[in-house]
Amino acid sequence: MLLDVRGLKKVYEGRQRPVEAIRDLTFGLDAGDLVCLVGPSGCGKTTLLKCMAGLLAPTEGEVRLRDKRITGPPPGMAVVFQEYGRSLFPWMSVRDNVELPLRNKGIARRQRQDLVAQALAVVGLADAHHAYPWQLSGGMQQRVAIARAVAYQPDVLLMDEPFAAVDAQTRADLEDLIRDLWRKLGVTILFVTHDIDEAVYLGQRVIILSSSPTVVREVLGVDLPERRDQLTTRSDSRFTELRAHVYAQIQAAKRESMEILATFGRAGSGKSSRSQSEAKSV
Amino acid sequence: MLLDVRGLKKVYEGRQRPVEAIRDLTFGLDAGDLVCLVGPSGCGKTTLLKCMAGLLAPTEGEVRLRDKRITGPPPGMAVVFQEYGRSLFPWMSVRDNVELPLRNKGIARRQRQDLVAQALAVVGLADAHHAYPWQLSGGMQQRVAIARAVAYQPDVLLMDEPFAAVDAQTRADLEDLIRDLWRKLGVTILFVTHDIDEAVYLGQRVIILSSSPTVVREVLGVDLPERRDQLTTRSDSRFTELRAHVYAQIQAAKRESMEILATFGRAGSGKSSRSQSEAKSV
Amino acid sequence: MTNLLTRIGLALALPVVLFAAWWFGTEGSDNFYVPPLREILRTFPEVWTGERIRADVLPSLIRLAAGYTVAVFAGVCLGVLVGSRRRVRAVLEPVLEFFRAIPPPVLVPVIMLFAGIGDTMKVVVIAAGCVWPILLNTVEGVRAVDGVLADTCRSYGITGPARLRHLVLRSASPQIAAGMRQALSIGIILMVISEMFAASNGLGFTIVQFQRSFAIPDMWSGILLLGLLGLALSVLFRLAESRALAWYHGQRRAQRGLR
Amino acid sequence: GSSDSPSTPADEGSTKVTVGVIPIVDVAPIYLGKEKGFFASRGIDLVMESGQGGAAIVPGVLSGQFQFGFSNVTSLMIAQTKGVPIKVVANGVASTGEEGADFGGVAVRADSPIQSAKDLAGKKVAVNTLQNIGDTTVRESVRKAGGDPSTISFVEIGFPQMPAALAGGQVDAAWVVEPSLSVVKSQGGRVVAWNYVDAAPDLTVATYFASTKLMQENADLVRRFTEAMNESLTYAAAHGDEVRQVLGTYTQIDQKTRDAMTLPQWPTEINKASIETLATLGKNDGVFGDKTPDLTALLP
Amino acid sequence: MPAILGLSGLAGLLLLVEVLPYTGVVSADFLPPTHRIAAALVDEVAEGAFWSALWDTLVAWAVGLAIAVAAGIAAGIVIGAVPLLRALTASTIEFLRPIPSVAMIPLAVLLYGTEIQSTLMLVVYASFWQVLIQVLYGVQDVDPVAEETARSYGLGAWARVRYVLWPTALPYVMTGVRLAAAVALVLAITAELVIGAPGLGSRIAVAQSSNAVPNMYALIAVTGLLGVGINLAARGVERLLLSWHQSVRGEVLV
Ligand SMILES: Nc1ncnc2c1ncn2[C@@H]1O[C@H](COP(=O)(O)OP(=O)(O)OP(=O)(O)O)[C@@H](O)[C@H]1O
Ligand SMILES: Nc1ncnc2c1ncn2[C@@H]1O[C@H](COP(=O)(O)OP(=O)(O)OP(=O)(O)O)[C@@H](O)[C@H]1O
Ligand SMILES: [Mg+2]
Ligand SMILES: [Mg+2]
Repeated sequence: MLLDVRGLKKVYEGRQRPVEAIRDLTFGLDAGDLVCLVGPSGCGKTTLLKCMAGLLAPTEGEVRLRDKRITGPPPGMAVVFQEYGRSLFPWMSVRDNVELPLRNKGIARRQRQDLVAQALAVVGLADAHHAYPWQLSGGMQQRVAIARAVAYQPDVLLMDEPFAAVDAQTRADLEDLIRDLWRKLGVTILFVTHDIDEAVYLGQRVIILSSSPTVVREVLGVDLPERRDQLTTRSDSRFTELRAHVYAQIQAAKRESMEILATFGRAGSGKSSRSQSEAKSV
Repeated sequence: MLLDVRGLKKVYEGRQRPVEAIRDLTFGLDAGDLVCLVGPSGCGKTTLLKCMAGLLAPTEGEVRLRDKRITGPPPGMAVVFQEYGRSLFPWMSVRDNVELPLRNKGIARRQRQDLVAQALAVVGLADAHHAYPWQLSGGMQQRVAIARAVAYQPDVLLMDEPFAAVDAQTRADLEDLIRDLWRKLGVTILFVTHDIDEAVYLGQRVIILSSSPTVVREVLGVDLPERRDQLTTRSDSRFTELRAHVYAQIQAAKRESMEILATFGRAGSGKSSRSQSEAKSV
Repeated sequence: MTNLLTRIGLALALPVVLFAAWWFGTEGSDNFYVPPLREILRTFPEVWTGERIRADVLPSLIRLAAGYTVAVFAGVCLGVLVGSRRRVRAVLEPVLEFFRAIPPPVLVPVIMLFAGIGDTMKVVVIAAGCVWPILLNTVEGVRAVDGVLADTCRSYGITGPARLRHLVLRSASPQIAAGMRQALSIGIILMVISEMFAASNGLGFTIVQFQRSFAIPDMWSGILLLGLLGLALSVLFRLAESRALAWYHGQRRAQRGLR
Repeated sequence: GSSDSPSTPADEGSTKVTVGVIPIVDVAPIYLGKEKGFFASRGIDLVMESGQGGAAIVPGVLSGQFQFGFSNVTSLMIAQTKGVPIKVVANGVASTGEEGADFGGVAVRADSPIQSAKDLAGKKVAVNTLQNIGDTTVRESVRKAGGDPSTISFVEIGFPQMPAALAGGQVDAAWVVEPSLSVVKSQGGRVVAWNYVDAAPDLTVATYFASTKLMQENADLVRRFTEAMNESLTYAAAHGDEVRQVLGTYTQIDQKTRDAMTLPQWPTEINKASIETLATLGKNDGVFGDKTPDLTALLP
Repeated sequence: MPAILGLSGLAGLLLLVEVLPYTGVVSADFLPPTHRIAAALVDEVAEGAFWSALWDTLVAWAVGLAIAVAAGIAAGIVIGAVPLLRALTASTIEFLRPIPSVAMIPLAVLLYGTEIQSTLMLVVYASFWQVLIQVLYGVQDVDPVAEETARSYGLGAWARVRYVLWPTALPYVMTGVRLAAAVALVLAITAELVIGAPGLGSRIAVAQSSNAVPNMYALIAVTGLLGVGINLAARGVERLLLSWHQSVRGEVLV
């Protein structure tokens, strides 16, 4: 087991009452796994990722990498943050943003430049080298963050909704890119997404989280063929089945804790808020 | 015609060479329209929205609202920004963030509180009133931004990928919420999205933009029944047709200008970057 | 080109109005300490001859440059340390605040005990005064480094000097620039104050001598020169800043669409 | 013309009069005189404001914030040559005129090779203000002792800092006045030149002055102030122990130093001859630029 | 905990001053050891005149600072928010800023004598610029996305200042106020020292010219401690007003 999450619990202590983001999570990733993580918004996916990246100390439990407890960011791990815009350095050009971690890794200049150019070309930003991140569109920024992670050639890659801001076509291309990377380089990938199709298309397994207080609801093995393809895989009947299953699970997860949203989202904005919170507490 | 975009062109003048974000866009929205806008990443959707909101001065052409040229943000228009995180004020609680525009509109205290509570409940954040935005997950932040726009009760609502960070189920709920708002209050809505299903499910029309230099590629009327429903509508064969059509259009749009990405995205990271840019210039 | 011209025009408009007001306001003045501006302008070229500039202004400027450099260096180093380590801040802040509140005129004699009465003392005085705005702003800038960026650096193993150089200093640089800009004028003021003690040349010394010897128009011409010096240095500073912070100003400008 | 300056005659109650002084030994008589009621009896309600030298006091006098001020003679002559409308109204303080027993002199460290005023040539000497009474009189001392005064390099250091500067070797010699002189002596310092004594016998060092405007508009007040001041000076000259006592009220000089220090002289007469000498010395040293002070306009 | 650490810093300083004279670096005559300064401080504190001097200084400081901060913030926001004004005033501000308050002493005395106004004039002149420049930089730091959000929701000029510009500039303003607070104290004391207006400064001047060295250091120490107190207060206000800011919230979590 490469990455091992054991009895993880995270409570944010704030000025106000503490927020229990994660109650109890236990799961593992073998070397070379590609696992997708889905769960309702606010259920603690980002929190989990940060704990696994060694950026956040768990309240209870632990994360182990190669059987060593993670206490700080381990080497060889790359993270693509959900807040892609804020994770790029506004004072550096796109190229420098991608190059910085490599420079830090001690890679020679020539090779670095090749890696950067390649990574940027691969995400479709071959002509944006000299732009600053804030001169790019949201989707382009996100792709820079992806390029940075790809160029870094990590052993473990954690991605937090990395394709949220790109268009359908680019998304499909990037999905294939990720699977390609994974197959060729044997990277271990944990991939957070909201897109159920994407989760099923990409992953060997899909971990479905419950809504807050968060536990693992189900770990679903994806028994689709190894070689996947946007057209054939997605029209596969097994794919449709899996997808429906995941959807139902998430729906159920949300239903359990958030009956109200569903009712109100449909019914429009009729009643006063008082009655809603009452409804909830019932 | 309520909103009229005429010969719009926008060039970003920078220290480096100028970037032509939009070449020439002409289209219109009638009062009570719900139009979805799709296009490749970086094609200028955000730029267009900002021009329409009076936040960015066009280089050429103009945007007219009720036959008056827009030179600054017009009253009664609400915008949900793509950079949802940064569009929330970190110094205000969630409630204050939603309430601020209302206070400014001169709505009485009681009614304001009702509106805020209702809007937050509707997006599933009934219990986050007192949290600060930076204490929320990405999806929750995005929903606060949506709640703010909803509570504002605008005549015109511009939304820039508003559901990018929320899970599938919430997304479905929010889609229904938007259609509900639109049918009940007669708001005019322009909705930017990358999700093609979403565009077809939501819109009366879908405007498909070409990739940069940007023009309107197609305006597609969505001839689905007025009453839509997540289950039945999405399994409608007409829906599948429309969605395939839009997908093909976007694919074509991207192909035209970005052959390379497709090839490289699939082929993985084999060749050096030099050869790629050569490939492009050919 | 026209852009540049309008900018120069705008920059000159208010000073011209103020100088006109000064000129006409003091035209018939018989107050000994408020001579007519005409008188001041007449003495200006007589007082600030080439020889004076070489003998008084230049040494002052050199001391100013030395003191300012020391202050920038010390302020940024200490600021990064104090800003990024909460413990260190808790220990050092009261001591620093203690010294910050002591006026230079009473501090100078104490500094003289350690640094003698030569140029070293004056440089130390200038540095000791300039360091505060730089220090405070650096501390605040370092404390305000964006959490997501900090996480990004940590997860890519960018630590130590690389983190300092690529993250901390860059992200705090707008605020450090604010501090450096404050410090510039404070440096000029302290240059004057330091030359009130144990000096035998310098711009401040000359102005104080004029004041003591009741050469009031000469004194005013010196004050005028100080103002011009401040203006010139700030223009230089702006140029440097707009280069160093191009990303920052560009970002703000680019995203501020209209106008 | 009309003015808002105090013009109440003596018999109509007292006039409030503000005097700008430097809080040093020299102005002890005015504090003593106030204590003894010499001013009150002449209808003057005296208030002392302390400033640090001419830069703070002269503008106050000119603007009418102070009615009278205290300043050394050289500064007043400089002001006069620059056309500052002021006039001396009473004597302030004078040198004792005694070699070895004056209230100010040029001191060196105990181990200094400097033995006499002549040896000061080519050395670094501290004075409180450049181009003023200190350096002109020190030059005269050196000149009289047969040295070359032009080779001395003067640096400006406040009296209170001189003992430290001397002890620290930052200057070779320092022109110090009481009470700092006592401090230097207590550390074993030697006085090698008595510059006031060398400059002129019974040198008038400082005086009280007023603006010419006040002299015209309220001659009576000026007259009363001068009378009271003279009475105070006389009393102070005769009652050294009371002077040492009153010093404790407006300075923080400790008892020991107060008892040990040399007091200056407080004659009522202004020594015109000595001031002329100072004027000549100052002129030779270029203190007045290319002008010559007009003593008849300055002195009463 | 931070209080203890802070005290340990100051204690270190006291210890250093205590031992310094024994090392021979300076003579005890010129920098007396801590215990003698402390003894002098006890003497000072026993005197009524000390307290009235302290009061005078504090009044001049507080009034001067209040004026400077109010004027600096108002001017800074107006100038910062209107680009034209900014362009118009830039050169004048840069011209006036480096003019030392000490050079204005004759002018102040001329106008107000040794009244509190002349101290105030110097205090306000010096500390005004500190606040102004900080506010100008703060206004410039407004996040464009936040600003655009406010504009698109039709927030007027005043509402934008109140709800967007002000909170963004607040961290800068706090630094400006902390800078100005110390500068105001420095100038209040310097003015008293040179002009002789009543207050701690003129007491320091008297102690200096009387060669009462321990008393002088005692008074200087009081000045420094005032500074420490002022900073403590400023930090308290900051924790209250800026709890949302990265610099404050970052510290609670990690
Ligand atoms: N800094 C914080 N302080 C307090 N609570 C926090 C903080 N960060 C996150 N939370 C809370 O922890 C919970 C989980 O947040 P997290 O960001 O991990 O969710 P997520 O699964 O990533 O959601 P999304 O899909 O919307 O991004 C949320 O309820 C959120 O409000
Ligand atoms: N401030 C700027 N300066 C220079 N170029 C810019 C700036 N903002 C955007 N651009 C360029 O304009 C083009 C369009 O950007 P825009 O943000 O409108 O795209 P978009 O359609 O919203 O993309 P996405 O779907 O990725 O958000 C991009 O090529 C981008 O690089
Ligand atoms: Mg998240
Ligand atoms: Mg966009």
